[in-house]
Amino acid sequence: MKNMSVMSLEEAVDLIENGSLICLSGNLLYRIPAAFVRELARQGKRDLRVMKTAGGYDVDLLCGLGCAKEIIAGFVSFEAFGLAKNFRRAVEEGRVKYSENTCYSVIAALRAAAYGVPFMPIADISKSYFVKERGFKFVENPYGGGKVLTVPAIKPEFAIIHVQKADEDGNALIYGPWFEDVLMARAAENIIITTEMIVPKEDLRRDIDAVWIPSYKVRAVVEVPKGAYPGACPPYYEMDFEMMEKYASLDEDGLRKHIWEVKP
Amino acid sequence: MKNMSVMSLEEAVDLIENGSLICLSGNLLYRIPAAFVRELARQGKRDLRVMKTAGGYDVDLLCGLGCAKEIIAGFVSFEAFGLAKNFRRAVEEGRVKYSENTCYSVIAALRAAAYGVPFMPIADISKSYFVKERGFKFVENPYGGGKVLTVPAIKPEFAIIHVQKADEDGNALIYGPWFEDVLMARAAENIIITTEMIVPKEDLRRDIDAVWIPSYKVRAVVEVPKGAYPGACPPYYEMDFEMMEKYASLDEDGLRKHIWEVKP
Amino acid sequence: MTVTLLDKANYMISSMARLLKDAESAFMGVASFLPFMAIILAKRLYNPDLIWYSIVGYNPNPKHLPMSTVHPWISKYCDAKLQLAELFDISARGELDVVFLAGAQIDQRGYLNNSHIYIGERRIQLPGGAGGALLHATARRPIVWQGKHDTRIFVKEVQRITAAGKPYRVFSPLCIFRFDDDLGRLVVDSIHPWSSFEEVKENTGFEVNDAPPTPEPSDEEIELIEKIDPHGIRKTVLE
Amino acid sequence: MTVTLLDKANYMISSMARLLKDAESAFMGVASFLPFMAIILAKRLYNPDLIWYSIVGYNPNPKHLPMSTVHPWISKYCDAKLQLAELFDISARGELDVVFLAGAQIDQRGYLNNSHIYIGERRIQLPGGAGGALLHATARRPIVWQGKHDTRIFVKEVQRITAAGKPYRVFSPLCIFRFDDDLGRLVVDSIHPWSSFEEVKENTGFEVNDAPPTPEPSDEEIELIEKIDPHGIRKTVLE
Repeated sequence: MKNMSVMSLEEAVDLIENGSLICLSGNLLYRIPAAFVRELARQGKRDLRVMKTAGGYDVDLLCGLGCAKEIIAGFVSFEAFGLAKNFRRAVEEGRVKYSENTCYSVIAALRAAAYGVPFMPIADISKSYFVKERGFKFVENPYGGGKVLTVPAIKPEFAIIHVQKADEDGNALIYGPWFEDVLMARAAENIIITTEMIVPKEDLRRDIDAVWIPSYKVRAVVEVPKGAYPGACPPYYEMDFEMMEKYASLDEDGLRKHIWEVKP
Repeated sequence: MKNMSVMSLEEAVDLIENGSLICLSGNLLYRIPAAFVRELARQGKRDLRVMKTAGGYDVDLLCGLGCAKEIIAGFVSFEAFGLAKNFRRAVEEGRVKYSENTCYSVIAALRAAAYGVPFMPIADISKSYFVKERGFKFVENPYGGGKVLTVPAIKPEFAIIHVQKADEDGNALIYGPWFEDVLMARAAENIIITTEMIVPKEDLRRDIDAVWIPSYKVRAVVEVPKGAYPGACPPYYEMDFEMMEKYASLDEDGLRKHIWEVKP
Repeated sequence: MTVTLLDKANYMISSMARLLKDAESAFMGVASFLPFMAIILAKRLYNPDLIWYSIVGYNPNPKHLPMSTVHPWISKYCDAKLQLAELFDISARGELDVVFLAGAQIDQRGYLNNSHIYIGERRIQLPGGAGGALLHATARRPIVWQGKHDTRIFVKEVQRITAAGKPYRVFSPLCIFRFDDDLGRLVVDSIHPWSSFEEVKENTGFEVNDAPPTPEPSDEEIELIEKIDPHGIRKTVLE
Repeated sequence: MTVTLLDKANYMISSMARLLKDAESAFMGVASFLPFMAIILAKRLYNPDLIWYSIVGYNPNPKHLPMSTVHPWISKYCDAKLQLAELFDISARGELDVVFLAGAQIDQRGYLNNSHIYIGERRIQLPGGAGGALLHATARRPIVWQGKHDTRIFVKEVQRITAAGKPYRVFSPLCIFRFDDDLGRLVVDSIHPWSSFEEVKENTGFEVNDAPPTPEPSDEEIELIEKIDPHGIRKTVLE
């Protein structure tokens, strides 16, 4: 169980087996584990099931390079840079299954996993077509008042979380919005932390109010400066909008080059 | 709805009607809304239903002075200072109903309220006698695998939360452990913040990673330095163990004096 | 009348902002430049107490329209932390007042399709509805918007229901719809001055009515809009 | 042999600490001086990787035994934030290894009563079981402890089941029990050297067996115990 240690990006990615269910930190172009995702592609991982509320570059890249077989998400797009082309094509051509959710049901599935219970009651969104497709079921409210919609737990094998700072044990700090990252950390079986910098425990402790990922499930800590690039990792760097414009226009060959050109 | 403002402790306590369901911040002698509780007693509030995972001075005082009619909690005690005498006597004499829970089921009830769902599935603790007494019910897991125990939502009318800093709108910061306070803030209909100090928005923002209570449900912000006394409110002050030893030995007359002697 | 995309955006932003005069709270999703502008406008001009739930934090106070709704600097000016999960809970509890939702396909019931559309046999994959399914169903006043108006977008019945709910208003570059409870469907509330009943009718896949012109933005509003978005990023969502 | 309360506490702490040699993680509740000492001892001497989930934070590193398990300074030396709710989730997920639980009444099944007891018609109200109901049922190795040993505490069947679970060990000032899976009940694992089979039998409400003496604490352990609790606060839980 306790096999965590500081390691290289290559070694950490090697922990992910083909076919694994992984979830990715951040939102759109904000604190995404971009370097980790590129290394997944460089190592030619296959059949990954990828979970996230709102994916962008990360999900698109894994779809475009044949690493993903299923996307469990509520939204996949590049926001101001248009549609996620590779994701879109892969789904349209049937190479990737888009298990469409709403961000809320992704969160509910993670909550159930985090709490160790088989399902989570949610608000009634049953008019949405994907509720049936995903197999969400009603239960009778045992306290009266009719039926309640539920979402079954989904327990990712790995949460890949990019943070600003972590210590050598994997206790990790997030500055700014968490998005679903702390919840993912609670829900997943294992955590891989990629971090802008590894800092001494004492330094992390000075910022204790931002340290919400405890080390106990962390299997790897990888120091990856600019690990969210071309996404942002404030306060250190913003998104690279130019690179994203370029990325959005890449064909498959270009994509294949991209993961070797942009290192790590 | 939007009737929040900075006000006096007397005015804030006046918002609480007799018979209300309130929940109290902190744990045992840590960041408890002690001044608020004393003012509840000074104003002679009655029939309060009080919710907390682990109560001590706060719950005991409300039981001893006839303010509480029901305690929903997992634990009420003075830890190193022995049993909570007034709580105990009030329950034994039938003046107060102890709706015994385990801290976990109190949390589950608050989670359900916070999420706006009627119940929360929990781990099977059905051998515990209070599960039946509280009316917790099983539901059939709609995804197979048998029955799952549940806890119905409990939505407090007010969460009374003592914090280190808040701004005039009621955005509030907690240094150190949260206990159930942020969850209470999510679950309750209304929030009353008592704070060691009211600070400008800009100051609060500098510590944004600790600001987890947004203002939108806050109906009152009360500046009460030493508002957790005799409990601790780090980093400003520790528990007053001497006062607690004295408190633990008070009879009912002594208790009645205590709330006027210790001000606010 | 020469109407630029910026003019059109300004009309839409102004009308959205005025709807927020009595709003308690508002949330907008990603890639939502017009709602972003409208919320800032409303907070500055009409409703300083309006609570803005944002993906990156509670009650942000941005000075400019960013290229991304999760742009890092937005979160620097928030009053408190807020998680997306909590925003959803707020809506699930019935406490969210206004939500802005985009619809790739919008039908006369006000239902949205952001999942996929079929053109003949061909499936066109869309990004998904993000938080829409919950928010449309549970917020008190969903405001739907679209940067384009044609019969493939405004349809009688969406091919897939991504989000079902009753919109408070639906904004397009041609007109504004509101939901009529008696008819149980969208009706035209106002038609933008550069458009006409005929144009709306021609480009809408369900029955429409004539309606008065959309009020024009005030000088004060336009001035502030220009200040918040001097480079005209807002127009990029319109066609 | 003159045995002080401090000596007794030291024996119990030492034996608890040694049980933690192979433990992955441990949690203790409020007012638990002996477990608090045992965890520190284990982390310093036997198992530096032992994860300590505390009410005030993750992996605290306190230098001394405080008067309260939620004493503010404990949280200053934590590695990360942790909420009680999350600790319960960890246990509910089956990921908590050792939990220390106090029992006002303990029966031969290892069930605990911390709710209330009846003496004749009179109901004696106890504080409640705190997190025990969940933790006893879901942690892998619950370790129960009591500062007193008599037939009102160690009973055949508790009057109220506050927490049901299978204890890994049960500590008293007279002996240590373990759960025997074949018999389906507690058996005596060791008897403290200042006590005897006769004394345990006389003070226990269910059938007991003789057992070897509890190993004594090492000099190293005693030295560290004295250092962590120089004022002997630990003895206040023993009678």
